[in-house]
Amino acid sequence: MTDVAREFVALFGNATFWDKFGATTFSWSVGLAITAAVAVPLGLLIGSSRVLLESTSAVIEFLKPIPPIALIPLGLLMWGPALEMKLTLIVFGAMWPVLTQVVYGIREVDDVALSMARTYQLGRWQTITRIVVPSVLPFVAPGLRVSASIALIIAFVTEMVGGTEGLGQMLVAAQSSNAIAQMYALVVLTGLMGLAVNAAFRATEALMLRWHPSNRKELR
Amino acid sequence: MSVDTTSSVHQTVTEAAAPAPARRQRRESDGGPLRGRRGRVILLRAWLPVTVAVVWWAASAGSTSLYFPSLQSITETFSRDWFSMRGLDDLVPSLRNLVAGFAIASLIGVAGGLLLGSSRWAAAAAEPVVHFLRSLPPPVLLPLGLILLGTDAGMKVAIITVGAVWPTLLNTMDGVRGVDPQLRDMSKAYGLSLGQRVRYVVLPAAAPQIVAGLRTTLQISIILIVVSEMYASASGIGHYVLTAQQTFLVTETWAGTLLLGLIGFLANLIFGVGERRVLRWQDALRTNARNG
Amino acid sequence: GEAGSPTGGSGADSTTIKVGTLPIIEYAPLYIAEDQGYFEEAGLTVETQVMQNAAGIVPAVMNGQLQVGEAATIGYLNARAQNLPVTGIASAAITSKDADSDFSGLFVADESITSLSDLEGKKVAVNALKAAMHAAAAQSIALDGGDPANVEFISMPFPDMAAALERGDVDGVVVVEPFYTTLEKAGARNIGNLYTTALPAQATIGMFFASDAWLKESPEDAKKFVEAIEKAGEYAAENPDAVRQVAVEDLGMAEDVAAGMRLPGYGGQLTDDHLVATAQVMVDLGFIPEAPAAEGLTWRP
Amino acid sequence: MTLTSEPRPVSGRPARTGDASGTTTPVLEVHHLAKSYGEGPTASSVLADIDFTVRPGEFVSIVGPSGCGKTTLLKCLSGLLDPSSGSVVFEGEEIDGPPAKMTVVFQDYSRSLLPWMTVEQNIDLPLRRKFSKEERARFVAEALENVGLAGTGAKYPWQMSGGMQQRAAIARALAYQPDVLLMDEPFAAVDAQTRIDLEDLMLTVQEKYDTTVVFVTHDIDEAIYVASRVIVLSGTPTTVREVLDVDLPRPRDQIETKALPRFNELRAHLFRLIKEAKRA
Amino acid sequence: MTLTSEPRPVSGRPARTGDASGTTTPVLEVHHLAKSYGEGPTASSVLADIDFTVRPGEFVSIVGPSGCGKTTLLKCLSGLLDPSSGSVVFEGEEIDGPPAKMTVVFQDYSRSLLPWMTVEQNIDLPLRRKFSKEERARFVAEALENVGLAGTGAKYPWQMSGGMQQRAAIARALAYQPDVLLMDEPFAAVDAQTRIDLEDLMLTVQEKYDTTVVFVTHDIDEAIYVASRVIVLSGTPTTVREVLDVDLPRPRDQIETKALPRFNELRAHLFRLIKEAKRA
Ligand SMILES: Nc1ncnc2c1ncn2[C@@H]1O[C@H](COP(=O)(O)OP(=O)(O)OP(=O)(O)O)[C@@H](O)[C@H]1O
Ligand SMILES: Nc1ncnc2c1ncn2[C@@H]1O[C@H](COP(=O)(O)OP(=O)(O)OP(=O)(O)O)[C@@H](O)[C@H]1O
Ligand SMILES: [Mg+2]
Ligand SMILES: [Mg+2]
Repeated sequence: MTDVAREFVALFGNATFWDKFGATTFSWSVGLAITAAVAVPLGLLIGSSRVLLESTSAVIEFLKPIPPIALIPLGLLMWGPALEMKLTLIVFGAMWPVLTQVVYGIREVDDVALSMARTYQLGRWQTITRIVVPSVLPFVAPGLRVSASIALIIAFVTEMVGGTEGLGQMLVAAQSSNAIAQMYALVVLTGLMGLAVNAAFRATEALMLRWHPSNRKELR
Repeated sequence: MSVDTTSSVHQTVTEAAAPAPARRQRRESDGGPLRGRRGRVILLRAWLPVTVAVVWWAASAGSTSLYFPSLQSITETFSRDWFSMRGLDDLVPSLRNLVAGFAIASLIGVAGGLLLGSSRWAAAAAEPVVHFLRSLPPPVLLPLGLILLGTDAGMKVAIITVGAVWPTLLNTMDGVRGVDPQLRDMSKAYGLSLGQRVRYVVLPAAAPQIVAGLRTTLQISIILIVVSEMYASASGIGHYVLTAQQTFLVTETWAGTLLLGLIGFLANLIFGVGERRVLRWQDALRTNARNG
Repeated sequence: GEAGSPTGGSGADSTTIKVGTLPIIEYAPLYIAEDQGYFEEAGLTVETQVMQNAAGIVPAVMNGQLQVGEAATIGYLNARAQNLPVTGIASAAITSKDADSDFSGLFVADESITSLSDLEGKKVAVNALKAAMHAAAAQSIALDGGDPANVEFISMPFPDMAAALERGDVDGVVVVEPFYTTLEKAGARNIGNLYTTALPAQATIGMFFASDAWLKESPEDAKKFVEAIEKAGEYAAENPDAVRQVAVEDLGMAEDVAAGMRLPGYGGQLTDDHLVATAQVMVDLGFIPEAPAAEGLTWRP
Repeated sequence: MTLTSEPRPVSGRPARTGDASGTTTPVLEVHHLAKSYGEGPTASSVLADIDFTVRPGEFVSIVGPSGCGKTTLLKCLSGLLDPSSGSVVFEGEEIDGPPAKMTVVFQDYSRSLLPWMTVEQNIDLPLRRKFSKEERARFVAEALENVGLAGTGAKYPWQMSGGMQQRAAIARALAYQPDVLLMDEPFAAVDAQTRIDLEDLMLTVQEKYDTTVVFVTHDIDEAIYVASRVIVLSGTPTTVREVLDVDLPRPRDQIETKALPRFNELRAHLFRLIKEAKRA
Repeated sequence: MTLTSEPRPVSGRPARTGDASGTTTPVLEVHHLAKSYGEGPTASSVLADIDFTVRPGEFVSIVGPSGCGKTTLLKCLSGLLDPSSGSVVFEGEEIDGPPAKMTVVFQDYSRSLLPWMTVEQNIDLPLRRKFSKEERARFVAEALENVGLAGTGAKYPWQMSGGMQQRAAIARALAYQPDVLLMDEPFAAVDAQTRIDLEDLMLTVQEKYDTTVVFVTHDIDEAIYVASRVIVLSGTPTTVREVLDVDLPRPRDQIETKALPRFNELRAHLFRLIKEAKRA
């Protein structure tokens, strides 16, 4: 235990660590941003058209359970141990929770609000941005939080198995050289990274979902 | 009716701005005989997968690419390896672990989400642990699992559970917190018991969000079959896929991946049946709002 | 060199070679070639990419992002058995000089297990199935008169083996250094030194390979690389301390562990004979249905 | 409430001992009640200093301009909201959460019905802890009948019109048979004739079961017609502007009572009060 | 609507050419309108056969028992619901989706306001496509002022009382400046004085901008006071029971108009009709 703590502290004085940490954090955040940018509009598109939803459901359900880890060799073959491969796998693995949540969230849009939009001629764009998106946000939020940890996990695993730059490589090295304390220090670090991101999400949510019952000030 | 309701509820959104004639047309054709409608739904669902399969088959025919074998050889390997006794040996333990892991994850997710969603104290105390744990990569948790739980099936179920519980937990938590304050007031004013509140008010109100979480839990459970069999396994779908990968048996890797996709597809079909039952009122409400 | 990125002289005419590496002591010659300036002398800049196993390195080499990869001989032969377009170019490590200095071992806790053949009907953990350690253990059991088919092999990461053995989850564990020393200290018993038992003397256990395309395209670079590595191999064979230094500086091993551990052998060229013999072991064990064609398993400058 | 003799069959509550205007202990006492929303500098004070009491079996109307805090007051009375200061005492004990013997008909009726249950199930749900299955079936049917919804029990709330939903919410409260019933603009969405019928229904129920009713309404005629006292709020921050004793004879009758000159006097007075309250 | 001359400043609509009772082309025609909910054997017929027309600039009240189908009718008029048979013609064209020049104040006001926007933003939203930024700011402020919500624009809907929410929904519709305004029990949740003010506001708006208003209400006095005609529905399945011409002089005045003997006649007549309709 104290060994782990010591190793943990030692990490911060280690220049290589900061390189790898930077690489992991970078690919993770970029990957997550792409995930959101892809999955939310895609979910809105699919979720708001019955034809699209029915047509794509089989293919999506088929793709969802494919473990990104099984795709690493293919990714390596196509891109090598490069950032593109890592980002592709992150997006592939992390987009499903957001997509699923958006599709479900669309059902929750209040029909009185939609009628209102129609009578006031809000148009498709306004209807989507002003009514559908805010209604769906409470669904997107947990989806994104799940995706964030999945993205972190995939980043780590592609680094471990696929040799892309990052903390995962350090973990492999620690594992194979029996540096157990360092290994667990890295594990603790991933957990803390997840914790930090969650805090960031909470803060953003509290801001963006101020109106939502879950964030309204306790009335009692 | 029941066939298309899951998705047709979304119609309203497009309708909000859809050109009117299209709407009119749809309504008229809706009036057709049930058989025709069901046929169309099946057609709608099948055209894309069938197209993908055909295109894949054609494009990969006679493939000499080492990592992209022809679909034909993949399906041959698939039927060789999965339609056999040995296939059963791999399939049965994996599916058993999947079902057990998913079931436990669902229960813990919903129960834990209810608790964390309804009590600020519980949430404040438990959330840091939750978010810490859910960020740990399962391949890293695996060794911990080995140390704590040994090498038997229990460990694999535990890996699936621990990895897949989070979407349901987070969604239930958020869903419970988002219950209309008016409904909370009503439950208090009528002195509903805790059990009644949970069973008749909170759970149904949070159901759409819980169900969405369960879908993702299901997806992750299937993925975790593979991860859980990374170590301490001598059989199972994950073992098959990983060993094939390690020994460059590309066609087998594809066949295993195909199987995972199929399991996901079938599991979601089953899930959809249960979901329609749970959310029947919501479906009816939405359909009703649309057709008026 | 600094862990993970031994970048050498960067003269204007230097060629860059990217190597997919496994962070284990078998591949010390790579770091030594860097440390001793052999790469620089040859006008090469070598960059490394740490990966977990051959399954990842092979496609990356085929793709051309990496020019050279490291793999256990068994891993390489697995790839060749599937006709993947890669060819061995140099030996990294060979079996240790003798059984006593062998850096691989099979440890048990149970008093009643005294020989490898006693493991029949038991459960044995290896780091990966159908990989080097699995093959070495199975072959050693067979040579001891046991039937490896009656041994249940399961995969498990090295760091967890000691605990699993102690708890009785498994009856035997197959390890290499530095886990060897750890287990020894923990009081487990070694009942067989595997590589020296299973394989002929001086057999290559870890090697470098490259894609056929690159070998055809840049045979000159490949030649320089192979020569530098072979030179480093000789150096490693003669200077075990240099190897221990790599273990500490490049692999991040603790100094006391590195100082006391057994080492594999180094030096020599990669030869078809050794690979064919190993391939035969794999066929015997049923890991692959038939041996890959003998010719073309290795590339010579 | 403890001085009584003859128990009533259904909810086991004692029959009334005296007239509503008698000297029995109050069932509800509101002492210096104040309530503001929000905290710190952004807090907005809604109720300033409210004092009144309600005697058992009394029918009290509350009127006041829109947004003055009637709903807030009702929520404080029912223990759904904690007052910022002051207290609400129910049957001698300070309130801290909704008492079992009290219930509320919410202003936002459409959102207080559970959309996943039929109307029948909605009404039945709170009865499960109190009554046997047969009793429940009878009470549900009776309540639906009373509010003019007989035969629609199998509908979901969202299959009903606004007025029907509101009546379903009333039916739920009636079937629950509370000792104290708080109603927040309960007839706002029904037509004139139904409103009249429901007013009379409330009078009957109150008479028969001796229920204490606190009734928020915007309809001045209604406020006077049903009540024994009318509490007029003015604000904001809101205080009790006047408590009007409705000294009209009982039983009340829609035609006769409203034709009384005294009714018109009260009406005119109340109207003036509200007009002033709104201007304030 | 095309015969006109003098364009109006704000929404560019032509000024009225004649009196509401004149012979201009109708703005809304309802032909044999029928509507049932559900399909097949479970279908329930709500509207049976509705026929009426509304002339430009007219103020029409619709009354009828709770649940008879007023909201359903309004939704058909606005193109939100497709009729089961028959048609609704707006400015000469069969309606098929909500026309741009028309809007609706929904009965379920609390759900028609978006909880993630402040009241101001809610009102502003539909104006974005029509007006410049400055105009919008002015219209929003004016509309809030008109419904007595000046100064509360920065609140979220869920921070407001029921009546305030309802007024916010009205303000949104007014700021939108439609040619035709359909209102579904728009004053149900406000106090008597505010109601009076809003009735007069509607009359002013209608007069000033020549807006056509179709107005569902349960308040019989109100139905007569604001309207030029009252359509009485009876049901179910619902038909038009009577169309009552309100031959009261304009401008109307809360005291004077309601004191007219004719007002009382109309009132009594209407009351009887509704009573009968309910019994039916
Ligand atoms: N979505 C729906 N599905 C099925 N039936 C419905 C639906 N909406 C309304 N109805 C039925 O149609 C009838 C008329 O409803 P509507 O809302 O139009 O009445 P209303 O005249 O507006 O009543 P109120 O004055 O109470 O608002 C009611 O009997 C109701 O049960
Ligand atoms: N959740 C809240 N947060 C902040 N302010 C609120 C909240 N609820 C109500 N208010 C404010 O408190 C005041 C009183 O609201 P309340 O709902 O009690 O009024 P009311 O008398 O019931 O009005 P109405 O007759 O329109 O229903 C209003 O000014 C409103 O803006
Ligand atoms: Mg109120
Ligand atoms: Mg209505």
